[in-house]
Amino acid sequence: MTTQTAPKTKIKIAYFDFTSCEGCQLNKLNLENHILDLLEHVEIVEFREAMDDKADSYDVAFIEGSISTPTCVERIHDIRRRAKILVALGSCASIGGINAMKNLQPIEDVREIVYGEDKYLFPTLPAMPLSAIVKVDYEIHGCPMSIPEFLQVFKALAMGKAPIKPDSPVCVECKLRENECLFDRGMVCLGPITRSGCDAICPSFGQFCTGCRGLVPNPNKNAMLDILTDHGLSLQEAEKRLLLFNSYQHPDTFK
Amino acid sequence: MSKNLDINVHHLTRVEGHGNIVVNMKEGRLEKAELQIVEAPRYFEAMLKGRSFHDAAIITSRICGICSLGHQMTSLKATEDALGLELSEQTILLRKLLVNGATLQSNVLHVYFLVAPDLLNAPSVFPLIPTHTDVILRALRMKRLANDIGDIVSGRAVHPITPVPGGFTKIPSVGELKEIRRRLVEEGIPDVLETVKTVKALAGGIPNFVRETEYISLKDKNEYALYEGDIYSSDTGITDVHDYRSITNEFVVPHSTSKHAKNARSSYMVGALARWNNNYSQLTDTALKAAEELGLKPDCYNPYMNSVAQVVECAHCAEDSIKIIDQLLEMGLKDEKPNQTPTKYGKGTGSNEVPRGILFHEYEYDRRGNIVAANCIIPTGQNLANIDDDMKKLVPEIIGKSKADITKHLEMLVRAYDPCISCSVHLLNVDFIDDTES
Amino acid sequence: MKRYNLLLQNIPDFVKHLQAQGEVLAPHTKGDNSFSFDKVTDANNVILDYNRTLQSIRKFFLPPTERLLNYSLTENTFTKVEIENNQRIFLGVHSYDMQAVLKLDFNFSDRTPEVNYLKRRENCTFIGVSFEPDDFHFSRSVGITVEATEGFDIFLNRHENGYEVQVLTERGEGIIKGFNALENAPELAETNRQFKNKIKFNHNRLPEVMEQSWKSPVWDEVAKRCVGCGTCNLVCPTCYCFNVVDNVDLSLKDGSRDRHWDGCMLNSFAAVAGGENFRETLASRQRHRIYRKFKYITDKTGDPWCVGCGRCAAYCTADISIVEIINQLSDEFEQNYLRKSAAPAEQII
Amino acid sequence: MTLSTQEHNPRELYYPEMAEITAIKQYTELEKWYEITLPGGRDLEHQPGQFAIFSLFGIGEAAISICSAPSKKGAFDICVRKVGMLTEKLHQLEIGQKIGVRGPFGTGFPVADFKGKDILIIGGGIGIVPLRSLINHVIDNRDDFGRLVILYGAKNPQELLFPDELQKWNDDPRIEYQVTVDQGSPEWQGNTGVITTLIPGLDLDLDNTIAAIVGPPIMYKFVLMALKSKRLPDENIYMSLERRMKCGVGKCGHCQINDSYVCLDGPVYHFPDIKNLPEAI
Ligand SMILES: Cc1cc2nc3c(=O)[nH]c(=O)nc-3n(C[C@H](O)[C@H](O)[C@H](O)COP(=O)(O)OP(=O)(O)OC[C@H]3O[C@@H](n4cnc5c(N)ncnc54)[C@H](O)[C@@H]3O)c2cc1C
Ligand code: SF4
Ligand code: SF4
Ligand code: SF4
Repeated sequence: MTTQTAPKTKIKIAYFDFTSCEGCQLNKLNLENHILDLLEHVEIVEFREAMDDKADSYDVAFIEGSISTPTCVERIHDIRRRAKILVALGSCASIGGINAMKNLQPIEDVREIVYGEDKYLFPTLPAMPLSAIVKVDYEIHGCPMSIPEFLQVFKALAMGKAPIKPDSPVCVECKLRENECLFDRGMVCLGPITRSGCDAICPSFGQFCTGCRGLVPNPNKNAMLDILTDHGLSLQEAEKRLLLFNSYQHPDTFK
Repeated sequence: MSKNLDINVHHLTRVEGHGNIVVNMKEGRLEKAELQIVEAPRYFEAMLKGRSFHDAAIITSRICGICSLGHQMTSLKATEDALGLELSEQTILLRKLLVNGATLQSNVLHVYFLVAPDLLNAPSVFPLIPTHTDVILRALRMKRLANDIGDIVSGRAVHPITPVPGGFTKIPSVGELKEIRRRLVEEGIPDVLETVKTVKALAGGIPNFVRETEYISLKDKNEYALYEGDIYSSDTGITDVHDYRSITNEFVVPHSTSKHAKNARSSYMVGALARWNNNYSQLTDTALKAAEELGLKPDCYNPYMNSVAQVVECAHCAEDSIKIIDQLLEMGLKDEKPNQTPTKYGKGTGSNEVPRGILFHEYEYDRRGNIVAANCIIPTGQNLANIDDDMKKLVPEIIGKSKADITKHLEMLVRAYDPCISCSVHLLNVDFIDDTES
Repeated sequence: MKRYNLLLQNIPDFVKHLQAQGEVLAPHTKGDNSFSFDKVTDANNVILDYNRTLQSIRKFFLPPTERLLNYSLTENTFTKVEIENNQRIFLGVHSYDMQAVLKLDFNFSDRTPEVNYLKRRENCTFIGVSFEPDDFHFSRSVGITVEATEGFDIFLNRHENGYEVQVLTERGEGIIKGFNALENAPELAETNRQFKNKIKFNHNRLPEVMEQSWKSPVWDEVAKRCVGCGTCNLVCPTCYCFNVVDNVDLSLKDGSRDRHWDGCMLNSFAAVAGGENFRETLASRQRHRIYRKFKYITDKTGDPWCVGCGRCAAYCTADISIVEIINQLSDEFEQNYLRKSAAPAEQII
Repeated sequence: MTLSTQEHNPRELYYPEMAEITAIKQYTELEKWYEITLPGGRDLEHQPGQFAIFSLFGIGEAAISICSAPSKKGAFDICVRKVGMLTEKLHQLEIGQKIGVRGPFGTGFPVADFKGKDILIIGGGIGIVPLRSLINHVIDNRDDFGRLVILYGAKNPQELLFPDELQKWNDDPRIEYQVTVDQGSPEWQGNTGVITTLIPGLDLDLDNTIAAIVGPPIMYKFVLMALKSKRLPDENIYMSLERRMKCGVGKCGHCQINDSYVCLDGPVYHFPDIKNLPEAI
């Protein structure tokens, strides 16, 4: 009997990168144990970091990095036109991530701090997630993108179904793993309002959640700030911690 | 011989980040030979301002996913220097183990997936999977092992989790370390030896090009310097890490979003070849044997040999990791908490050898432990001027070749440096501009 | 009932005696300040003196993630999953956690008895241990004393030099047989440990309080502080809601249908496709959580479905205390309903 | 204390039975009708209003109402709206392929108690699906019941389900059938307006009329108000509710409405039983 839910043909995929550390791509290359299995289901048609080829169209484009220059804007429109499904890979692409921290300061100051009087040589825009410019079909969160989530989305796409989008907070995964809560170890953690899907990897390794996967839908930010200040941060420090990866969502970023 | 040449490699592939190679020759006179860095600027120094010392390494590790461990280590060292945080011996050993793992990982990735296709005339590693399955599986196995060192000790090889100012948030278990040791002995070392054979077989494809330059790296009295040491220049000798600015002398050039650097000459080189030239005698025996096998000799002035030096370092890192694990097991692992109580506030500098060369971070902290000023100097940035100088010497030497050949030579040259463009902002592209009959 | 005396120094031997008869699960230290029930590998690591484990022993009957069935996508067939029911001895269980297991027994055998849970409950022996109530425990307020022995086969009641061993069932006798380092002991004086944390009203009045609390402002007040992290659900020993997801292997040939713990405090717990969310606000979710513990099942069984372990408060990231919520609702009830009917306060408490 | 579980008669609740798709019709862009045959043509033995849980391996499960009457033998029908993962994949299946079935679950309409009564069907959108089972039951046992009044509302004419049957209902002299759409189209000649606009004009024998209501969540409030103003007694009203559902057997907790489980106590509810449940409507 033929398979009803398994894929029938290889899907064509392409990888692109914008302003980012390329850690998500690398993280993907780090799928050593899985990479040959993955290649069973896909044909990689474009991937600048690993190969010379270029392609005209793709079933799925995986895109890493934020939009932060006028050239980025042109390129992402072009990719969107060629891609049936566009997936944002990692925090930079899905929520602006670390890059968006620069948006918190007036852009001229930022350029001055880094390039001094030569600042006018390099044009820059506020750092934005892809969704600020084009329609994004799915997002894989995390900095770097979480491998379990990548595999989950990848498998769903290969099977032609919509991936599940995790919308509960990291605390849930912490509880499923029976981790000691970091607040009980005197640390402060963003897990309560950060989107899960990473398997609570940071708390499981004793480090606080930095919020790299973005916030859950309808986060109770004020309650979170109260928690952080109750645990010793000043309000300013608490906000800064919250903004580490989530500056793009902050109302002050486009002053 | 064509008198006019115009090469323009836009967004060079198989390097990390975005860069263009632009070479422009008019009537036999080289007008331009440069690596343009077009990566979007990221402004990390500005982002760091006002952040807590807990966040500094979290942020700077995001400068680059490939060198994330290197940035993290350097950042932690700068913070610890500034805040006067003492480290335990265990912490230092675990960090050295991590640095070995990251170097091994990065060198394997570069040699197998980015350089090897050039030597085999393939556009990427993917077509090699069916034809060279064993080699690819070996490369994947080595990368997995190297990454597992990262996963076990630091929680995650990319953007590591557990290393924090003053120590680690979680210590690996004895069982995990023993398992890594077993794999290093049973797969790691044999795979490295096989790698040496593979690379030796391909070494004929490495261009023979020589240009003497200044080599800068860390140097330590006790060991092959990757994590600890002073700055050493083959021209000017030892300099204290705190005086790094006297060595790097950064300057902005219009064709690069990444700053350039120079010391005694118009340019200098950092990375595996610089480390080899400066510190080869401190490598492990297996590494030295590998070097001999591969024909890498001290004071090697061929930048293409950087990839070979990386292979030699793979042997060193694997062997040295076994030593470190033995030392840790002998000491007995302690469940230590990180030391995060500052004894002072002020300026601090950290330096580390990352796969692509020497890296510097410098921070200044206020009395609440928040950053007032920050500066990061990245290896690829330091190499850029040297790459331009290499191209200037190389192009006239190979001008008789076809344009495609010249382009390939240039691309290979840039790749040999294993440039990390995200680091330097994100870089690379060769632009040939050719308006001759050729 | 037989009583013996077990000296502290003989505990490791006692654990070894148990290990000879089955898998022993007991509290161990976890992290800096926490405890967890785990399989005993070294008798010396068992901790009998602990405040509470992060997760109760429900995790052994309703695992955090559990495979419901395996399937083949290529064949479009499934295979059943074997459910383990080997001999297990739970050592060092507190009375409230035992009560929670009895409650889950009810939930999983009521109306549609579920083999997955029930089979895992076979062949279990429970050895209880007393505890010193801390700031969060309030089991007394829901009718469970420290020394409550219901459900246990053996109960260890702590005294100065060791434990008074109460052998409560035949199974308990069987387990203890052959362990010689026990002394016969006279009955301990009634200990009846005191709780600092208390619900104001007798628990049998709480359904009545809840009856009047649907529109209470307390829900909104709590919702302001709550981040909706679901911790309170996920650590509660009487919570058992779950989600089911299909997971496939990377080969895309085989997979499994798995269930994992879920919680009614979480965003999409009551959301359906199309966007309707039947419990959209944190206030309505808080109310549902509390009603699950003190009204809905209670109306049917007569018992509170909270066992007073204090976990939801102890681990709440926002320091929200269930006892405070109940007491605020009770205060409100007292003011709005009882004062009016002028009933003397003593009768209520 | 070990539990002697045998006395509880524990059951394997989560294993589906593999059934075959034996017929498919596409009604609208989003809705498809399927005939499903259990192994050996065994009857599902459901009551009108009950549902089953359908599954595809690798995709998941979903609760779907049975829309054929129990009198249909050897197979049963469902009608599925494509809204997400499972329903989307289900729409791609073809005749002869197999899907997993668990059930039937939940309460049905107590048709035995309806004998001799007038039946008023009020279906909004996809709510007509579970009602079709009841309608067909009444049609198949026509003499057991009084009047059969069907009010059916949809967003627009293209979304009307069971088009062939609608025509039959319309033509059958013993069925009083009225249909309305929220938004008409140029070809549409019938009523436009929400379904509640059809209620005031009804002439009902109040004590002898049973109303069965199924529709989207917001419809209930308005229909109930309209029926209340007609003075139809609450005891004569039945409705079917929908909630998120993961197990279908009263364990997973998702479908709870206050203390009631839709999968066990519903989906068909007698209105008096839920009118005091604040979360119900
Ligand atoms: C008693 C009952 C009878 C139903 N009868 C029918 C019917 O006859 N025809 C029909 O087309 N639909 C019916 N539904 C709705 C149907 O169950 C959902 O549309 C379906 O679950 C969506 O699944 P999905 O995987 O395609 O959607 P997705 O969007 O991929 O999944 C939606 C998520 O919500 C969950 N969910 C659980 N219950 C529901 C629910 N009731 N509605 C929406 N999402 C839900 C799903 O499991 C999943 O997690 C009925 C629902 C119930 C409760
Ligand atoms: S450690 Fe962080 S993520 Fe984990 S439970 Fe505590 S607050 Fe939540
Ligand atoms: S644990 Fe606390 S903050 Fe989290 S959902 Fe429960 S009450 Fe809200
Ligand atoms: S509601 Fe809170 S106190 Fe009560 S049993 Fe659950 S976790 Fe324990």
